[in-house]
Amino acid sequence: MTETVLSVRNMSKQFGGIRAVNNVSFDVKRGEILGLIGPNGSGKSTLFNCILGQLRPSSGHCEIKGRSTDGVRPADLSLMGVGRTFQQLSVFPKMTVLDNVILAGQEHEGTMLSRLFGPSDAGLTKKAEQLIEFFRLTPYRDTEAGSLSYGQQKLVDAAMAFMAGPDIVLLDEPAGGVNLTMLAHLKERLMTYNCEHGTTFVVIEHNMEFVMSMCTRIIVLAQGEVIAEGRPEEIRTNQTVIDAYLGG
Amino acid sequence: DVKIGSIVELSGPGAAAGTNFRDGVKLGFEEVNAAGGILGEKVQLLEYDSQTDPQVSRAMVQKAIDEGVYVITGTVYSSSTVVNMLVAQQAGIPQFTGSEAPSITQKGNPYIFRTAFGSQKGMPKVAKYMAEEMGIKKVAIVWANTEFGKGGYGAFMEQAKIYGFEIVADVPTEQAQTDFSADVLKAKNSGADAVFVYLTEEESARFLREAQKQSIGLPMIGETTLIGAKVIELAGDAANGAMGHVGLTADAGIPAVSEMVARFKAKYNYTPDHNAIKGYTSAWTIKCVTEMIGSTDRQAFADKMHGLTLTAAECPGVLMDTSWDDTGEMSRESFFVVVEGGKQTVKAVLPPN
Amino acid sequence: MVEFLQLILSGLAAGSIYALAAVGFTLLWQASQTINFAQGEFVMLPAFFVLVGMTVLGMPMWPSVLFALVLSLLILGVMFKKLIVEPMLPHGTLPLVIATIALGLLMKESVKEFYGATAQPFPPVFPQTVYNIAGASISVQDLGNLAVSMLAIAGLQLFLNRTRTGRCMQATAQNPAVAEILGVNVKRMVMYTFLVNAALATVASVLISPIYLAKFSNGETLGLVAFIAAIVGGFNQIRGALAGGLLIGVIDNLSAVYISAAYRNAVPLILLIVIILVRPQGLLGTSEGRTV
Amino acid sequence: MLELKNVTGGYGRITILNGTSFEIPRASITTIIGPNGAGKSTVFKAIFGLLTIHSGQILLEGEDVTRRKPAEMIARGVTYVPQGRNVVPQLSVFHNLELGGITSKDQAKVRRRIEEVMDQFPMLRERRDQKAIELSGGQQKQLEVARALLLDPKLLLIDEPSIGLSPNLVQEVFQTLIRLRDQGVTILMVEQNAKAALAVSDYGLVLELGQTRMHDRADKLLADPRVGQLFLGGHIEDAA
Amino acid sequence: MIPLRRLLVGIGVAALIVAPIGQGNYIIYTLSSWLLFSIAAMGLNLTLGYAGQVSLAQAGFMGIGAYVTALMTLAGIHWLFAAVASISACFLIGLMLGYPALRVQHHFLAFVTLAFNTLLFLVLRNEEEITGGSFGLVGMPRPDFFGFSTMKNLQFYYFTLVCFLLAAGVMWWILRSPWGRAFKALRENPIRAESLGLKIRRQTLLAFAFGSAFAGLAGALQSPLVQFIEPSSFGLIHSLKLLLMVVVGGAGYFFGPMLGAAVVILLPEVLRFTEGYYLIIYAVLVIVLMVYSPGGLIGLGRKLYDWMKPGQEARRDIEQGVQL
Ligand SMILES: Nc1ncnc2c1ncn2[C@@H]1O[C@H](COP(=O)(O)OP(=O)(O)OP(=O)(O)O)[C@@H](O)[C@H]1O
Ligand SMILES: Nc1ncnc2c1ncn2[C@@H]1O[C@H](COP(=O)(O)OP(=O)(O)OP(=O)(O)O)[C@@H](O)[C@H]1O
Ligand SMILES: [Mg+2]
Ligand SMILES: [Mg+2]
Repeated sequence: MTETVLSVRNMSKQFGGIRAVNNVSFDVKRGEILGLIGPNGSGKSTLFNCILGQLRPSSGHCEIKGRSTDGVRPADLSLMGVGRTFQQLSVFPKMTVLDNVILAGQEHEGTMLSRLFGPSDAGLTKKAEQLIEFFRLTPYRDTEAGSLSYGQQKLVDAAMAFMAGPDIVLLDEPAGGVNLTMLAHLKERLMTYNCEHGTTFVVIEHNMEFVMSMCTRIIVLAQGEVIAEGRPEEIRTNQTVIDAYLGG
Repeated sequence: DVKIGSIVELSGPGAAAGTNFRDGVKLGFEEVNAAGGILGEKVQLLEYDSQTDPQVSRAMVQKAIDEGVYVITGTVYSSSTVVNMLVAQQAGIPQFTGSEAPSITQKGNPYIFRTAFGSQKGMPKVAKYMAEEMGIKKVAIVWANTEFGKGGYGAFMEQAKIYGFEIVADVPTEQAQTDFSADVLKAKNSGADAVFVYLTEEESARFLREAQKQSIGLPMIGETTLIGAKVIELAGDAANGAMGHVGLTADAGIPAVSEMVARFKAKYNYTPDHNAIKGYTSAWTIKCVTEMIGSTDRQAFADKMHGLTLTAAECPGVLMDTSWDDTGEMSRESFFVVVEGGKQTVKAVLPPN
Repeated sequence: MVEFLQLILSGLAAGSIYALAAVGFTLLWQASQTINFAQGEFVMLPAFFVLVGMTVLGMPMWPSVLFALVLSLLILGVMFKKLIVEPMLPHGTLPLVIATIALGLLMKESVKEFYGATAQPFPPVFPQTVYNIAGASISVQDLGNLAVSMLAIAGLQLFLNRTRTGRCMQATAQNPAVAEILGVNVKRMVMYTFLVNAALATVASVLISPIYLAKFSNGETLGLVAFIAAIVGGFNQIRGALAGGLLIGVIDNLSAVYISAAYRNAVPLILLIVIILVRPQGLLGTSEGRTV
Repeated sequence: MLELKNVTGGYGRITILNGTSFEIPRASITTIIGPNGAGKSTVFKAIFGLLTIHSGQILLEGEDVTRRKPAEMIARGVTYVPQGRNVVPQLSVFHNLELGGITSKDQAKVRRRIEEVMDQFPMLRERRDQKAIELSGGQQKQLEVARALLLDPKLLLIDEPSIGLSPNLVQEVFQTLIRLRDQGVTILMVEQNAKAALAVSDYGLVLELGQTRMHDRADKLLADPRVGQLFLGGHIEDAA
Repeated sequence: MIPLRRLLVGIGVAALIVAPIGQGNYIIYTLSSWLLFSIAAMGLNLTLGYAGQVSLAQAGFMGIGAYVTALMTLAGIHWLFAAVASISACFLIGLMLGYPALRVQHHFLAFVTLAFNTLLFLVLRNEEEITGGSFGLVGMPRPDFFGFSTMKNLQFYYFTLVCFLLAAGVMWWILRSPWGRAFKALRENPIRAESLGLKIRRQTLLAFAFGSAFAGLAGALQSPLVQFIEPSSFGLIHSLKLLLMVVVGGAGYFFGPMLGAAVVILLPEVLRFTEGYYLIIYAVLVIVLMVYSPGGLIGLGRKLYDWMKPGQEARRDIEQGVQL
């Protein structure tokens, strides 16, 4: 259980004069739940986007499950078993909740041609319905996702990240706007996946209770650099982190 | 009633030509009706819009036939006529087209008749005049790269071979082109003795203005479309000095034509071009020829038309003596004119060929 | 060399006209995120208002131009905004694009039905004097057009970027919901945009028509060229329209002589495709920023 | 200050608010909590004139303002910070701020206030001329909150300000709200971060299925076992 | 499909079969043209309505199909092979035209495709040796199938109808397979779609390729129907016309394009009594339709249906209650 699934080496990203991510390196082992925290604008989302191929890093590189991700398209990463969510709401607004969730799984089943010629649904609908039920969205199954409330859309987003049964999931603020009860629920699901399937999670979150209670390890970014790393209790008491991020 | 179908370009790029033709036809039949109709029956004109689209024109001809028309007038754009004349031919309906592309009368269709020369008739007259009267050797040719322009271009090039013109610049232009500076420049710098211009009216006007601006200093020779009244109106004094060959023109100085033009202007409030005159004469031709054969028999009509010479004396509406050969091609006298002081001046009357 | 100079001068002259037509596109895009497929017709129409003023109402030229301006503001500005754009803004771009296509058709056909299908001569605004520069000719008219389009574009650029109203217009275009919440009078901003566009179209029309001649179908070609110019220059910068317009004008002339007259229309199109592929924001445009 | 009487309304044919009623006093902070999809944001839209209201009344300082346009609500001193991201993407940070004061007659004062909020959120000053779209999620939220503070509103409607903000900034925002309240501003806030929000609030309000279920002093709600249970699972009815 | 809808489709097909019986040539010809434009519009609906990729080159693809078919049938090759070649050519060129779509979206894409359409026109016009230039090609034969001739208009109509039904079937199949969902995802949020494993490049290209292939089939039918083709029949204006068909009918609805094609083709006929004004009226109608119903005619139908159903609905979660 000590295999490295994600390894980031000297990753930097510049936008014009702004160094959003500055020489960041870290490793994530299988089965970890890694928290990524830091003040606003410290480069967390940018780091995710560089890792996942949405942005091209200015320098540095990264390996997932031993494969370099240089130039790999986001779709291929997803097919390699890397799931993610975005910080901003990102559902398919004019598609039903069910279609949203099924879509998250369908590209992982069969081939391009079999998806056209043999539309057996490979249990996708059932699985999607279960996830929808789990996130308490059943009444909205056939509603257009764009007309859900903020928190509900966040939940659809989370459901989509689980649909394909990924090995490693990168979540960008999954808790934002989610009701506390549902949040507990989400946490439970994360932990179950983590225990049962050994799924690795990297979570960006500003909700400290959520992060502290769940993560096995936390990395703190500030101005694009790693300023601290350690177990939750270490981070909670780290003075640099308190000054830069947690506040009084 | 006698039903006549008018299928022309009332919308799309051909609308200007089509509307002129249609209005000519309308004016013609109104006068025919006022003069007692055809064989005592009123003419009912069914109008169709081909949208300058061959496919639609075909449908419209089909429709006119389904509605039982006696004769069809139109279309003006050759690309449409080539298609829809097949339908009319199948149904045995005589058709008066305003198109000038040579190929139309060369297909052996016994029901198609022209209302103006095909360019293969006009070009020899111009070329002959250029070679023999003007002594031109090197020619720059500016032409519209459309089916209209290409027809004229082909016919001119054939004559150029015959008369041994050297083509020093060959400049195709686009439909509705507005900027002619490059084209004028090319013609100007080509070392030609004269520029042969085969464009539609508006483009001709723009060309003439640009030529004036760049002081081209070469004679510009063309067809009706270079020196017609419309062009003169649009190009203003830039048109002075342009010359060319015209078939039936409003400015030919023939009283019958001038009177018709005056009536047209009074009714439609604009100056008709040669398309309107084509339409007008076709209306009267239909009346006169039908009354000659004494019945509205389409086959007899078509047969009668072949080899017919209709004089202005027996049928004033044709405005000038006109003959059709057995391909439906027509011929009559025409003119070589120069624009002077904003007016067409006839330099020579060219005999029918 | 003279030939080359002539081509450049003529190209710039033609290009300034394209720029005037193109600036309307960029304006509408920047200030209402609308693509107006009827822009060419917008430039075609005011010339006929002038002609109506002169021939039907018997007014002299300049009062007729004023008359045309007022009519354009009413029809192309107020009516277009109230009857078409405003009710359709919430529906997204596609229906609006279709509506503007239909509107273009409507304007074209109306002019044809009510004024006539043939081209009309149009009185020149500038004297017809032609200057000779090192063997190449350029007319006062060309210089005037160039000057007017540069002024119009510079003025507009300043207005949009340097005034609060200009920025409110941009805010309205980029995020109408937020603009409304902040108390921007969204409807009024959209109205300003369309009034400015209508005024620009009138200016363009009056400058263009002496050269193009007034004809119902002028909008077709002009619209297309203006589109290309706007995109090549950069859709989200007003001054992009000027750069694009001039560039297209010059390239068109050069390619007619040095490449192939039959394919002269292809050159700007290829330029368009290349620009979109290598620099989608256009020559002077700026990138729209982060997407994730 | 603000009173909703039996408001029903919704989107298209679907009714979301089923007779929502509550009243909030002047110069107080009230926090609305409730599950996702309860209709909290919808209440804000109803007040601000962005929702089709079928029946009921909304009173602002005793005056009926039901179905008024947003512009009118702004004129009456109501400011609204919606959920999600709401910046003008291609305008600079400074110009976004300036838009916040666009309705003010006194532009000199707006300039002054811009300087003040930039002092409060130093990040904004650093990025004064950057396009808003280039900011990170939390930075955009800061911009939005700052923008809402420019005018001196009578009533501030603020929908989940904590989403995306780092903990120290959340505290900063809450403290600012308290200061505003002390200056006499009435604040209505939606928060999922209930404990922290109720701690700075005077009143709390629980919304469920578009209806007010509880409405009490914040400290009482915090102490209420039913509310505790609400966030640990179970139905309010069961708890009652 | 619910039985009611199945029944309606059945009735529709039956109506298409009896429609031309006893009608004049013109009506039959117009019906055939409607069917073939429906095929092209259906393709555009896939590209635009479902996959959200704006294409202003659909008429260009019809042109490619029409020219390929014309050249091959004039050379004596059977229509069937010519049609297959047309469809394949359009598929491949569509695939290529899709490449710009990978880089640009929305209006930029519209202009790339617009440029392509105009370029194609120039090539068709200038390469006279092959395409006949602006004179076009005339006299394409109508095909024979094992002794069944389609020379007469009525026969040709049934031949077109068969092609139409096949095309509609294929379209329906694509849309209800997972590909349909993938196309929609591409339209709604390509970035998210890609992060879920959807190869958006490939899917975009396919949206273009399939959409164009339908246009290829339409072109292959147009050649023998009109028996004359020339470059300007496939100009930009016709691409706009196809766009109009799709949107007026209802983009993103299966039956939208067919309805739209009917309106665009038949409305001039219906409005003919207004003489010169029909285009004006037509334009006004389109604008009014777009203003009131951006979902086109089908959207309008739905609106009316909704409007007639009275009253309010309860919120979705009211029955389930609060599940905390
Ligand atoms: N634009 C819309 N169209 C249709 N229904 C909507 C729309 N917006 C919200 N709804 C529905 O209204 C209900 C309430 O939504 P609202 O956004 O008010 O919830 P909320 O209480 O703010 O939730 P959250 O905590 O998730 O923000 C939800 O069930 C949602 O599905
Ligand atoms: N496209 C861009 N152009 C310019 N600057 C950018 C761009 N994208 C991000 N930045 C800058 O990079 C920095 C890091 O942004 P990022 O979104 O990664 O922050 P973050 O850690 O996710 O913050 P938050 O917690 O607020 O979401 C910020 O300062 C932001 O302004
Ligand atoms: Mg972030
Ligand atoms: Mg909400």
